[in-house]
Amino acid sequence: MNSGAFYLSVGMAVFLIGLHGLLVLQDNLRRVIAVNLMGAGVFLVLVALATRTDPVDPVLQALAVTGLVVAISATAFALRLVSARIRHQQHKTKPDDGRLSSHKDKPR
Amino acid sequence: MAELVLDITLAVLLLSMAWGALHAPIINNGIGLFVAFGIVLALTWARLGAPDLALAEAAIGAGLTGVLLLHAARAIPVPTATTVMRPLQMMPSILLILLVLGLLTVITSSGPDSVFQQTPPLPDLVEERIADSGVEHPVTAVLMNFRAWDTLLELFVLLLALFGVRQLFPGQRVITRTGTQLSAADKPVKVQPWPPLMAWMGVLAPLLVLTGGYLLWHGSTAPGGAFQAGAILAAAAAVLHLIQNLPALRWSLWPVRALICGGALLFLVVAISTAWLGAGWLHYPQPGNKLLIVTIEVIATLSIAVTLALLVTGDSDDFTR
Amino acid sequence: MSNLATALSWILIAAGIGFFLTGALGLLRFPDIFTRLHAVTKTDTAGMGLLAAGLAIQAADLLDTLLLLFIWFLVMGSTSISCQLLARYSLERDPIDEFSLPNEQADSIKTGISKTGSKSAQQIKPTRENATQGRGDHG
Amino acid sequence: MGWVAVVLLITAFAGVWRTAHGPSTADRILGVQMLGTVGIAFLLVLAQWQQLDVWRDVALVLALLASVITVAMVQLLRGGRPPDDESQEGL
Repeated sequence: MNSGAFYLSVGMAVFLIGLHGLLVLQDNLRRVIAVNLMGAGVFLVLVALATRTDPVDPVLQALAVTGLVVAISATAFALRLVSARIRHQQHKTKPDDGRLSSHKDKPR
Repeated sequence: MAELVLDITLAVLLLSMAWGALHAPIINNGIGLFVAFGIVLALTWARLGAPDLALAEAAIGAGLTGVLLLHAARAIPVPTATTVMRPLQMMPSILLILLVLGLLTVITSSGPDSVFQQTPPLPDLVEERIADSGVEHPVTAVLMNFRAWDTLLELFVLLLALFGVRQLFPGQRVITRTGTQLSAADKPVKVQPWPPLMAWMGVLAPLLVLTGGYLLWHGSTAPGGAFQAGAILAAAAAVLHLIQNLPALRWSLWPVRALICGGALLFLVVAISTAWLGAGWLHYPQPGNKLLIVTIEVIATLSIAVTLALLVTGDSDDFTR
Repeated sequence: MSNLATALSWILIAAGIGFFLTGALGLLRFPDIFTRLHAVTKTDTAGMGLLAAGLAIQAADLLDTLLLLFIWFLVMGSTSISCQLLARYSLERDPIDEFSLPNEQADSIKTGISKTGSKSAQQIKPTRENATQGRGDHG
Repeated sequence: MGWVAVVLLITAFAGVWRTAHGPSTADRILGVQMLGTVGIAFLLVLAQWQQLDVWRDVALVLALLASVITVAMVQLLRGGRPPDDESQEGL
């Protein structure tokens, strides 16, 4: 078993840990981390495959570099969605601090 | 022998941190472990001989992701203390994972025609054509010339993500009887940074900018390039923004908008004009392709840096003034 | 490279690794954040310096040596600054409580005179004042 | 030289443990900081081992970014939640 095959299986393991977390966890922040871990697993597989040829495969490495930047922009968006959702829930549960929805509580 | 032990140690580190980042009982521990996972991942890229990726991971995975996650964790008022497992979903998820695992094993380890026995044709092609590409480093050649489409579309992905984030921002505004304002909980608390921090940033910020420029310039012959340099500059901008040493990067400032859109637009203009006047989409003209690539890379670096910095810090200042 | 230089470089590298190991031990075993900060930041700086020196002997190239030296300076600055910042942060969050300390130490903080370790007590006092000041600023 | 790298990685476990177990936020940042330093040392050793200068550049970037993380995290946390949340973090 050469190191390429070894890291290929490590990458698959990281991907599966992420997948398991995504399916099982309920906390949104952790789900975002889980998706990121799945991405890391995919990059590991790509780079492990890149070591097949002797000067390592530049195409797969370039793909992984591109993927990394896409992953962080997607993460930023996802995290913003998470905090927007939480803010939304807060507004629904706390209607009595001068917010728009507070007119329901006023005595008529 | 040493290599085998090294591989096993790295694998144990990676797997334990991945598990811990998801299942640590306290979310802050999970975030800390994920940042640490980024650092160890950079070491793994180094072990696997992928310097471009190691540079990018050191800048993005270790630096920017941590700041992003911490921002998000701060926005969540009550720290979510436990990982709730849904018992009914445990079984299907384990079954699904076993299925995926089985499939992957079948794909990767089936005797003579496993993926490790096949030799991919692309590396030879890259080696053959690299003399015509205008740069000497193969990964940069792939990113900026052979697969320039990927890079072009990626700049648009960054732009899309930023637009998405900006769309979500108005949610912060709360309409009250006196008018539109931020709710007290959302208003960022401005803390005066400590003097040693300011002094150290005075040393660190020029070094970051210098290193970014070095990586950008180095990128044509050695590992480095637009993404790595952009990520480092973004980290510098984000942390300077954090200690209020930089005038706030705001979407409403036209240079910011120009820089953000500039990278993608310039690339698009080059793509269209090569299709119209030249040999085809993103086939650079033979003499002068180096100049073209360097120009695109410089603009793309600035664009990536500003976009990432805005994504990380968020332009909440838009609403505070 | 002469035998002596090789031996020296390996001795330096081994010493550096030793410092890293003690730092790791301190990080694991020390009782509170301040002692852990002390253990990790100091030993890491020393270990990195020794390791870089050992590697510089083996590299035997001026540019590489300069880069190693530069990285060491960077690590030194980074660890010492972060030690300072983290200590201030923990003091600000959780100021050292007179009642949580052993009696002797608490007395020495109050009066400024220590029976056992005068130096450590004097070090605690000014930082604590800074911390409380800092709290007043933003709170 | 390979064994030096292995020993360095083993010391990294201490940083991981501290990051995973807290008990305070400063401890976690300290763990990450320690991991960063170990990573830099690992990359320098790797550069000498494989005779590749690239890893020194990566080590330089990691050194810069590890410093940035600590500074950013401390500053972010100071402007963050009120201190009473900290009490829930003990393990």
